[in-house]
Amino acid sequence: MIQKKNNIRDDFPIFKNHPELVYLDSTATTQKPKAVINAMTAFVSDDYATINRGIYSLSYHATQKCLAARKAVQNFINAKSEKEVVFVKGTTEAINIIANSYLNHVITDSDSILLSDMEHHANIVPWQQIVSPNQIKVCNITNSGELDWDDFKKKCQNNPKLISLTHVSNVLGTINPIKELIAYAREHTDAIIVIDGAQAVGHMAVDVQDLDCDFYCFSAHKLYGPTGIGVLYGKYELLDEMTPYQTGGDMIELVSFEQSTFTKPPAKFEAGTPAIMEIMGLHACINYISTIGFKHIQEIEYSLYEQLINEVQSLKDFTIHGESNHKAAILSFSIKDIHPHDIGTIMDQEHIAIRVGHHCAQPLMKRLAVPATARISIGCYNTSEDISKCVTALKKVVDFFK
Amino acid sequence: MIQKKNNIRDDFPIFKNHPELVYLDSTATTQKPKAVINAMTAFVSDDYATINRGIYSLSYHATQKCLAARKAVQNFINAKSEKEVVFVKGTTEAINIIANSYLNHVITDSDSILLSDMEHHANIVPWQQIVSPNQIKVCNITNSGELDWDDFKKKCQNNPKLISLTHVSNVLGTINPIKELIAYAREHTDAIIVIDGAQAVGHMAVDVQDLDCDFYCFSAHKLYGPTGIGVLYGKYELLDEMTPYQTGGDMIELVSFEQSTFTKPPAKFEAGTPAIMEIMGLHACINYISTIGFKHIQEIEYSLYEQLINEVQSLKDFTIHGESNHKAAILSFSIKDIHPHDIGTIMDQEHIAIRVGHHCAQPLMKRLAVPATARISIGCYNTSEDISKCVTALKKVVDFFK
Amino acid sequence: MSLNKLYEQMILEHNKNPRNFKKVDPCTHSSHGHNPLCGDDYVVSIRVKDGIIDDIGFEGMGCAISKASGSLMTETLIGKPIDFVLDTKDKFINLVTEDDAVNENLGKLVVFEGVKKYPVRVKCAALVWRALEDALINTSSNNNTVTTE
Amino acid sequence: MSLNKLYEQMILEHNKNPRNFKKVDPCTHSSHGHNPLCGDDYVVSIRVKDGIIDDIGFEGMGCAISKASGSLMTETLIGKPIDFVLDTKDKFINLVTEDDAVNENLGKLVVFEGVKKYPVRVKCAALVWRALEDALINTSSNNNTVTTE
Ligand SMILES: Cc1ncc(COP(=O)(O)O)c(C=O)c1O
Ligand SMILES: Cc1ncc(COP(=O)(O)O)c(C=O)c1O
Repeated sequence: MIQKKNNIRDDFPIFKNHPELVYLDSTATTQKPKAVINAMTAFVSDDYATINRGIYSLSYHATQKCLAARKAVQNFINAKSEKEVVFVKGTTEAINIIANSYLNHVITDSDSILLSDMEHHANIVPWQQIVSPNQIKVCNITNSGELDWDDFKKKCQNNPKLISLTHVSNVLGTINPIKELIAYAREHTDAIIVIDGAQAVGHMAVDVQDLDCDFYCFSAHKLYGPTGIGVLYGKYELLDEMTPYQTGGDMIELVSFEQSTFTKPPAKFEAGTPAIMEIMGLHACINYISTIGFKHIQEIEYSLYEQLINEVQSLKDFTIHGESNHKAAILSFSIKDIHPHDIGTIMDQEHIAIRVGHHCAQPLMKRLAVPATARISIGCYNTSEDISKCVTALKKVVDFFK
Repeated sequence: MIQKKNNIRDDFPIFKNHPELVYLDSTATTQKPKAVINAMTAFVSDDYATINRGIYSLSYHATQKCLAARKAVQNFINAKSEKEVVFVKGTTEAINIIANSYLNHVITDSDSILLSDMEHHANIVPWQQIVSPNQIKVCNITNSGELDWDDFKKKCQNNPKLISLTHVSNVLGTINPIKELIAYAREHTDAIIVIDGAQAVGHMAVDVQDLDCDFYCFSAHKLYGPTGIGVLYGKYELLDEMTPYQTGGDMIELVSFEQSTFTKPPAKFEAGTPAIMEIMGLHACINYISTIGFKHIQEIEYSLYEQLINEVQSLKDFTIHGESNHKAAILSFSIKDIHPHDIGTIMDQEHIAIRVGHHCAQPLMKRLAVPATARISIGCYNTSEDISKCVTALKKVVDFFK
Repeated sequence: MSLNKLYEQMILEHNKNPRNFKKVDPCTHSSHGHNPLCGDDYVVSIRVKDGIIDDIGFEGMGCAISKASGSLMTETLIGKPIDFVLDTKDKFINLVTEDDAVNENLGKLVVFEGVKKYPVRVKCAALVWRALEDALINTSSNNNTVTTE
Repeated sequence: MSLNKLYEQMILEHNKNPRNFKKVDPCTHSSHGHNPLCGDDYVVSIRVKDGIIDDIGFEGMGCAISKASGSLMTETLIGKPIDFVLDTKDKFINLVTEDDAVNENLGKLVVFEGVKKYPVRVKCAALVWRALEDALINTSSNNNTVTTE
């Protein structure tokens, strides 16, 4: 089924304001639907107040709305309790919190951690601040861009203290079989398991209890939601054990110059005035996605991806990076003798926004033996016409440099 | 001059939507003008894209807009360079960064730091995570709620490694003579000087070069701007010396599993996808404030404060906390035998939003020997009518519990 | 909504003249109840003898609602068996939180029904009851603290 | 705007067949230019003799703009005195960044004028020139790196 007309597109003001725009960089960040924009505008125009601390109605209602948002996130990822939902700035902050407030306190010099060759810098660099390079084991990927199961099993033999894997690769598009990987790791290691869900939550239903991960991280801005807000999910016992991360107002019980005591999760990790407006936006984007439904989103995205894959077949010297059978609608590619940067510029002339560069995944670039790639990524607002325009432009690129 | 009509009020949609609302909790957070709301809505509806990394026009322009916002902040506080402006979540995060990425690396067991008795928890607890209680020296305050100069001088004799003071007290309203304090500290100590500007930037012009502080921190949400964004100003040499705080995408130069190298400030401190929409809101609120001008803002705020002070004279058993000659338009008070909580509830019935509690300043509550206070704080949108309604309601409170 | 629904006359009176505003000494159970948000802070102390509340008192400081709640709680419970006490505690918490609460057998305590309409004040009314619960249930330790926020 | 303004025919040709795409050995100056954003990465090596560029080459990889820039830079500078080199470098940077740049005496290098209209590509054109500047100015060390982002 090829998506001829996509009504969802009408929900996104950016396409009204830029009718010519072919936006194929949803992996970097998604555009925002009216529903999300309006929810935030309505909140700051009508209901804005600080939360937790005010005794007046406006503040009470804002507090209740934040609680409702936390519960919406809980349902969205099927956490056991809304207390397992910590509001953070985004995926990057979430992983930094785990590194600093958890790993930092449990790791010894003889322990190792296990990452993979397809991780985003956000799932590499924070760990490097805590452990030394020789403590970081890296699971290989296969030539088709999947995690190498044999290597994973082998590296589990070290009994790593922590395993952190991306749910979906932002470059290869690979959807890792994290449920199976976690089950294996549970059986063969005592590792704490962290999942970088930045590229998953906008495209598929996530059930953290079913997955049985210990932590799960994502950003709202890749979920048709606002910038400045994301989620650290953690099992309550773990969150409770952890030390606070940032400290200040709203996360303390008692403060004196001699000693301060901290509240319980999630407040313990939410020092300072929260991103209240953004929390409303997060709630709205979850509602928005739920209304469309992942089934429909996947139908759109996969049909467009199929169209894309079919149409690029005709392009000469075109190499696709990542050919797993379980892929999100993300296509990284190279064209022989044409630098991704030049591809990007020419596409931009045709109003086609694609990403070129290392995609914050330099180790993966090294593994693929390319300095950079070009990447097309599809969101629920894209149309068949977008894909056709994109492929036409790619043909132009090839002709131009012929 | 008493402000009869305040046109500024019309800029704030919340008062259209709640004509009955008397909002006197601007110290906790300020309401948002249309100009700020519209700037953010326009950006996400028309210009939204990720920054720094995209080669396409939409991303390039978003990047330029963020740079323009950084320059606007630079001008707003008169920093030497826009590179000294780090975008953070808020004041709390800013102070946490200084504690972790600066103080943590320079402090030794024999060093002390100097705070004051009027600090917000955000300017206490982060330091406690780095130094032990006996290393924290605390400058006394006088009975009128000012920093005790003699005690400050005495405590400077220890040559503290760092001095961190609030510019304006969120409870007492005291405007500290920080220029003079900094000058004294520069002459008599080698301390690095941090100013918590959360309560200052919305009410007076700040010139970090003139003040000669090393760091200055504030939150946009107290500046008629959005939540989720604030500023850490730091002298470039210091920022450059500091270790990164959070790590991940956008703040690295090269990443391999063996080693990663970091970029320069401010990017070094801005890991992950930034709060792009909020950066636009911050720029808009700076423009908004600049258009009104601090002269006009102060005229409004001080005339209303004067009215308030005059009118509360008639109340029985009314104690004001903080009677400095240099005060912002903040009034903390107690009424004999009436708990602040009860005051707050009754005021709320009259649609008057004031704050009751410890205001995230428990050590100050101890110093004032009260469990909590009630606090009225004035913003540029308040009117003479607001003050009259507030005082009438306070009379009701007194009568009710008589 | 009328404020008198929250601050019933009886509440105002008990706030001014709290009953059993004391430390029971010697006591068999006690707990410290604290609401860091607004500074409400009480110690509830109890002497249980043969399954009966022989004496009960509360001491500390806080708002009118919390103080009146301590006063009326202690007045209601003195001389009552533990079963009744725990049952009343549940009924009271229901009264101030649930819309469809049955308020039978609560006696004077029904004056707190209005609190339900003031959600931020529910914790004030409940604080001393939470401390009571904690004191009776965590019997082993004699110096507990509960926090409501 | 026409793409041909950016990718002038001469740029496309130099991209395909870069001149002086080599390491000068022995060299008196060299520097490594790197743009971490897109992975452009070149080493510029120079042999200066009696104040004259005796030989100059560049090696590495990157986009068409950066490669053609390296090719045309080396072609233009070979055999020229250092003064001329530094002056040309300034003029070139002006050409690709300033709206009112005078482009006299730049010879073939004017083909890069169109880059100015593509701000994200300015760094590509400038990269080898930045490396050149770094190599000639930081003479003491022989293995520098400059980064543009
Ligand atoms: C003096 C002072 N410092 C710091 C803060 C903390 O600011 P934020 O909660 O925005 O991080 C506040 C506001 O609550 C404040 O009033
Ligand atoms: C797989 C993956 N992990 C982590 C991140 C970081 O997310 P953020 O920049 O929102 O913190 C991203 C997005 O850039 C990503 O694609």
